[in-house]
Amino acid sequence: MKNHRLDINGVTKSFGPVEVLHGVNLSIEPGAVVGLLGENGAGKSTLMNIVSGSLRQDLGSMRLDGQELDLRSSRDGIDLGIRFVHQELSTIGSLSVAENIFLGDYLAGKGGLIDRKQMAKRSKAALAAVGLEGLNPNTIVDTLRPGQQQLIEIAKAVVVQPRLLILDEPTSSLTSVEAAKLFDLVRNLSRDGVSVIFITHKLEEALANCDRIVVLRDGTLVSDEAAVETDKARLIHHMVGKSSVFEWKGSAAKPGARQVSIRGLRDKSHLKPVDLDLDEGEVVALFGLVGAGRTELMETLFGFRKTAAGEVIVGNQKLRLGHVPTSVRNGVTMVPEGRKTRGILPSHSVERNISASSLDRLSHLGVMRSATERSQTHDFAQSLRIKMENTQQVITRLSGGNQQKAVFARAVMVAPRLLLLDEPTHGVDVGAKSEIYEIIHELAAKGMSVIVSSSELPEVFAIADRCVVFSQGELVGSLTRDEMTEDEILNLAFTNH
Amino acid sequence: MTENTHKSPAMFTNLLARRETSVAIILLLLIIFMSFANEFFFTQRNLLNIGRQASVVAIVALGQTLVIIARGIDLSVGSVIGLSAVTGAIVAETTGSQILGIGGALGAGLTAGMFNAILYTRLHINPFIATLGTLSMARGIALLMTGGIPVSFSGWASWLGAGRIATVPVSLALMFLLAALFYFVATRTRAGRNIYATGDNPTAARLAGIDVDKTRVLVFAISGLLAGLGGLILAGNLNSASPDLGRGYELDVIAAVILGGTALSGGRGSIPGVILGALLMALLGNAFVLLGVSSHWQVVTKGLVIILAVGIDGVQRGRED
Amino acid sequence: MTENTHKSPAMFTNLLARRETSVAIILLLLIIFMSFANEFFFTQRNLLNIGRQASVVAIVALGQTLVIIARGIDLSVGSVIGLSAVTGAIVAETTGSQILGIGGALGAGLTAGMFNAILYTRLHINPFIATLGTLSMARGIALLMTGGIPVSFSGWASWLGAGRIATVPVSLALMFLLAALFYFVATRTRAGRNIYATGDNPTAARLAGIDVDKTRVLVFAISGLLAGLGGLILAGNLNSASPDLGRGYELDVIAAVILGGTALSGGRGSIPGVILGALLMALLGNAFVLLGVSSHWQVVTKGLVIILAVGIDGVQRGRED
Amino acid sequence: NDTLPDGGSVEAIANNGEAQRIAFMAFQNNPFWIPVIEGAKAATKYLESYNTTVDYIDLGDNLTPEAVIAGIEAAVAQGYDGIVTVPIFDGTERAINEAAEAGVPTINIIAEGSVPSDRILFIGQNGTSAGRQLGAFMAEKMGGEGKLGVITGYFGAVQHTARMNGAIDYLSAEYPDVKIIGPFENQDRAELAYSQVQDMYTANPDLKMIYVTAGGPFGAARAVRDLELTGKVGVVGFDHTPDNTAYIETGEMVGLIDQAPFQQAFDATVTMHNYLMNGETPAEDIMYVEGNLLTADGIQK
Ligand SMILES: Nc1ncnc2c1ncn2[C@@H]1O[C@H](COP(=O)(O)OP(=O)(O)OP(=O)(O)O)[C@@H](O)[C@H]1O
Ligand SMILES: Nc1ncnc2c1ncn2[C@@H]1O[C@H](COP(=O)(O)OP(=O)(O)OP(=O)(O)O)[C@@H](O)[C@H]1O
Ligand SMILES: O[C@@H]1[C@@H](O)[C@H](O)OC[C@H]1O
Ligand SMILES: [Mg+2]
Ligand SMILES: [Mg+2]
Repeated sequence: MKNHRLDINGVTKSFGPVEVLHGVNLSIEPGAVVGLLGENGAGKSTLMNIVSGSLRQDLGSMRLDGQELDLRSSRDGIDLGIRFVHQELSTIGSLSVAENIFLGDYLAGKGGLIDRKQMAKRSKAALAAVGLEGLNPNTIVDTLRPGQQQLIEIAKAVVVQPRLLILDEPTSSLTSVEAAKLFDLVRNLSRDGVSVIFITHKLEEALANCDRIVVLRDGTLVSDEAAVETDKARLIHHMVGKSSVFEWKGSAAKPGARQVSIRGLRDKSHLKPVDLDLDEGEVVALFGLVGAGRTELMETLFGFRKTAAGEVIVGNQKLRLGHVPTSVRNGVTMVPEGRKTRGILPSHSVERNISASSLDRLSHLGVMRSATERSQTHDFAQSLRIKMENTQQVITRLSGGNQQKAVFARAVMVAPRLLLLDEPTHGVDVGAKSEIYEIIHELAAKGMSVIVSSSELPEVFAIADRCVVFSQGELVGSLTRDEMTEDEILNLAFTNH
Repeated sequence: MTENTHKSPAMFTNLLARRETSVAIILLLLIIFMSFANEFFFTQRNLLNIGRQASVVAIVALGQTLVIIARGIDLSVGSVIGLSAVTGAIVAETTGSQILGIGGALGAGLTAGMFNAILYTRLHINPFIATLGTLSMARGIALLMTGGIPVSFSGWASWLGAGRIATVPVSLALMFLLAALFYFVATRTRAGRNIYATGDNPTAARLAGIDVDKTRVLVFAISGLLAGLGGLILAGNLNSASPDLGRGYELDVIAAVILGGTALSGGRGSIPGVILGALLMALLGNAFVLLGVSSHWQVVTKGLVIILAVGIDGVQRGRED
Repeated sequence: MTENTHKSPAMFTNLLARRETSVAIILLLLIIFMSFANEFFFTQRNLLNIGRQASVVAIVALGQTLVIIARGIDLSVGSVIGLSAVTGAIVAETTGSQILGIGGALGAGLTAGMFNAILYTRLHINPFIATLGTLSMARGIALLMTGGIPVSFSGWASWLGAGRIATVPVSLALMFLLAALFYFVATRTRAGRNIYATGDNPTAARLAGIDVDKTRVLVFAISGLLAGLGGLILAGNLNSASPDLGRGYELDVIAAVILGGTALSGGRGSIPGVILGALLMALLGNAFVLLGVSSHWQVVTKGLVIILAVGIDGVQRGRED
Repeated sequence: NDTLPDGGSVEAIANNGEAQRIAFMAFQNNPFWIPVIEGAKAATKYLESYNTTVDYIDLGDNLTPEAVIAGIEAAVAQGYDGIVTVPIFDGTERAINEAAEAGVPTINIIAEGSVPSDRILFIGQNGTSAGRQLGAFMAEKMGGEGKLGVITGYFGAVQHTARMNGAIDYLSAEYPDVKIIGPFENQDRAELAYSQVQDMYTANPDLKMIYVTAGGPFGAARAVRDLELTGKVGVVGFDHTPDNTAYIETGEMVGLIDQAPFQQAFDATVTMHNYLMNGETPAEDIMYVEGNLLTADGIQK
């Protein structure tokens, strides 16, 4: 007991009438790296919110280095050396990188004034530790992409060495290079005696980088194993109660039944002209390094971003570019990257989040057909196994992964001809991931064409008929299923680097 | 799922958790208090008077509610009331046609609303500033049109502003009618859905295929149109359209909207709430006169009641971030 | 990274991309135009007059800027100006002490600000409604204190309001001094950065251990205090403290803040910008008087310039969602 | 060209010296100002042949002391020789004194603040005595007893308060049987006056008279008509503007006092010209204008 960094004893937590943590016990030694796994909504973030002081448990107690923990706010946790990198991006866009790193604890010089020089200097060291050595600490954070912002949050957590570092899905917006850097950092911290709790949905990551892996299922800790003594299949079994992994089910594409053709499409900034055709039922993966231009291509073809040139034909319909409503009407929908900022309608119920793109079909002469709306959204929520009390619940009360599934349901419910998925499984648990793959496959089988951008090669291999690779805004190659190998894809991705 | 097991307590908690409820409670308490404090308060005539007094603010506030739900704000409504009244009066006077006069007033309101919408959606001017600009321009144009001299305005406008159907003031009936219509639009139509979605998260709404620009044009146009109607009623009530009409109404209107539980941050809001808010404000004015509250206390009390009506809700709800 | 290679064009684009710039351009154009249109415009005396006329709005707007950056709004400033002036005058009159009078005025402003802060942070009342309530209460209290009759207020307050150091009006000097101080506070102190963080993303700020409630109390207190100072200057300038003083200032103050590029959605805002905004509004007033433009056109033009100043910026920036 | 216009009463003296420039500054927020501006225009024309130009400067539609001060400061900066203005607020004295120090004399019209200043003349109405005048008129109409509802513009506005208290103080001293209902603030809005009359009548069915001290008396008159109380309840207020006088004809408005605004504007401007010529300050530095009381029987002086 004495040489535990953290002891969690019988922690219980309810939101309203629903108990989401049922007496969780967990102990962590100094310097240990513990992976915390579990399905969406299992209670991982909630447990960590309690450990860090931003939520208070209903029952149970906690100790830090043997000392009873009585946290009233995240401030108390921070003062005791508990640093929590949240699942949701929590940077302050209008402040500089250095100010974000020292947020709330700015270094002060004479007379209480912020010591910018000192902050910049120390930020540089913290930035280097997370692999952002080139970044100017005076850059305003708004101008950075999400991955960089995520790394800044990690730099913020380690700028003063913490006792306990909690990382809630830190790699979901990172490239593999960036993630590798992060794991180096974690190992160094561990060597210095920092305990790390690491939440992820990527099992390989957990297996490769953690000492121990614990699994939370429906608010109860169901397993606690050394990483070397377990494997993917066992972990999945712990998490979902059955062992299922999605595997490539063969192509549903109907060669020659051309459904989508994109000609010379480019946007007003860094996209080079793109030509791309999709057949009915074809699933095309877009792969590329960060900044490759995948999001831009999808947004341009969807009409969300202004087009500089090009045309898009879906079915026999030429799309009116630059106008999302017509794209949706013509059978194109999109699940955007960035669930919180561009995905959910935060004050709306799950039902209304799901139906938002289908209002045309769910209304008659402009009046909503409520009963139909209710039953259809309910069916979609069920088939995607969205974990919730009911569809009238406000969506922000759902766990992150379940919110993502609701946004997915929205896009699918329209029964589009072309479905655009931008990193659709960010923050989605393994179980749900394979459900989503399953659904993509089913939709393709019904004749829908799908473009998926993905940064995860396993995902590409699980679902794609074809892999199109982007590099620095240019389409550099297209590989058929037979040509697809990890090496070939990565080689292409580095073409323009 | 447990949806149906505890229906009534859940409904009750739900009801309590709404901002409208706290305004309704204050309104009720005030009504009970007034019924004891003044023998004339609970007469049909007085209640109808209160309704009529609330009607213009309430009608204009219906449009404002939609604007605010869509995450906008329309500061120009007060001036647009004046501009519309004056336009209607001048058109009626020059053409001699009642219909054209009414059309002129509503048309002026609609035009001002469309102007706001264009400033916002095409020139990307923040609605607060855009409508602040329109506030000034509309007032100026009304002054230029009249040279600052009120124009008399009777005929159909008087019926709208001062007429009664049986004993019910026309403007009050209109308020209830419009409230019912707007309730329906907000909760049961596609356009209503678009408004809520646009205000809740404009980017997500756009990506979901909702035409946010069209939605914004719609709400500002409606707000302008209703301000035009408000101008018609006010001028009709007084038989006189002054370019100064409606000055300062924007604050009353926005206060009614927010009292009624609509969030300035968009995405949330209620039509019954805004009617309650407007009634509360009218009731206060009526209570002061009936009770003969000593003059300067009127001003203090008004502030206190506003704070109280929302405070009950705030304390119960707790912090939002 | 290419950050440092093209420093000057980047700085230039950066400058152009700021709202302050578009206000500064409009201001400059207006100055150039006026210099040709009226021979008296570019005299030292007239320019100092404009500065003095801008000073009260600017000083009160400094506090409002912080409030808005922290995602609040303070509608009560106009009434608090009146309440503070009256309190200062009465305290000075009854105690015969200049110091106590000034303390009384500032104290009243601070108290009103703290009251707003408590309504917001403790009772969780939306700042729009909370300060709307205070607007009414503060004016009511000022009326009760004076019976509605102005109290004369001279002595040190006159020096603040009408005094000159060499030829420079004290209130103008004070404006520049406070602007420099606030610029410093906003950009270089912990408190200042916490204000931005609180407004940009309150939840994230709280999770980072920032005491967002304390920050909110601070900004409302400052806003109240500066409204108190504004009251002192105005009353000193007039040698008279009327409970009516400052009526309607809230809209001018907020317009100056937003003209200056502060976003109502919080997290963004600039101190130099708000000074430019206040100067622009004062300059407009001066220009009309100098050119003898009819007041009806004044009202139209004022609206137009407000729209223009922000429109340039909006068109260039494009849509936000 | 040098005959006096109707309504003007001061003659100009010949100008044998340099050209003079007078700034005439007033507001423009309601029809009250129209005859004021007409008076100024008439003076402009009249003084043309006396080598004096008069510039009309519009202070806008927002009546505040700050606007008056800004106007005076601008006039001094522009080198005008004299100023005629409407400093209806306490607090405008300093600017007037500073103008005097800079050698620019001022004449005040309509109303001025309660604190003395270095202006050379005030022409206008004393709010308190106008209130008293109306108080006497109302008491007579009411037969010395009954309920009188009072609606005032803004509670803090000096002129409104003076008119209100002028009447109330007179009545409570001379006619203790007149019972005052209110006062209520209508913020110069006619539609608020309308509602307030409605509510006053609800609580006081024996209401006899309504006194509106500032903006929007016609709203009160309209309410009287809609309540079908014409002849039973009368409205008394200020200014002979068209929307008010219309109700004199129909009987809801029983008395309207004015301030002879045309004459004030004209006389003040010509007096300023004369002062610039001979440097003699007027014998009396206050010229109170008695209100012309308009009733159904025409103007009573
Ligand atoms: N503020 C809240 N109010 C009500 N319910 C909540 C709240 N936050 C979380 N929940 C519920 O608590 C449960 C656990 O959520 P939590 O966010 O801890 O899940 P998680 O394991 O982190 O999931 P994910 O992998 O999707 O992030 C979920 O069912 C969620 O709906
Ligand atoms: N070289 C670049 N020049 C200009 N803008 C860039 C560049 N690289 C990235 N961006 C910007 O970064 C954002 C994301 O880039 P993009 O859409 O190209 O990335 P992606 O391939 O979808 O990868 P990811 O979404 O993982 O970042 C876009 O808004 C884009 O404008
Ligand atoms: O005395 C005047 C008042 O009667 C009018 O309503 O507004 C301007 C005032 O000066
Ligand atoms: Mg989570
Ligand atoms: Mg992307």
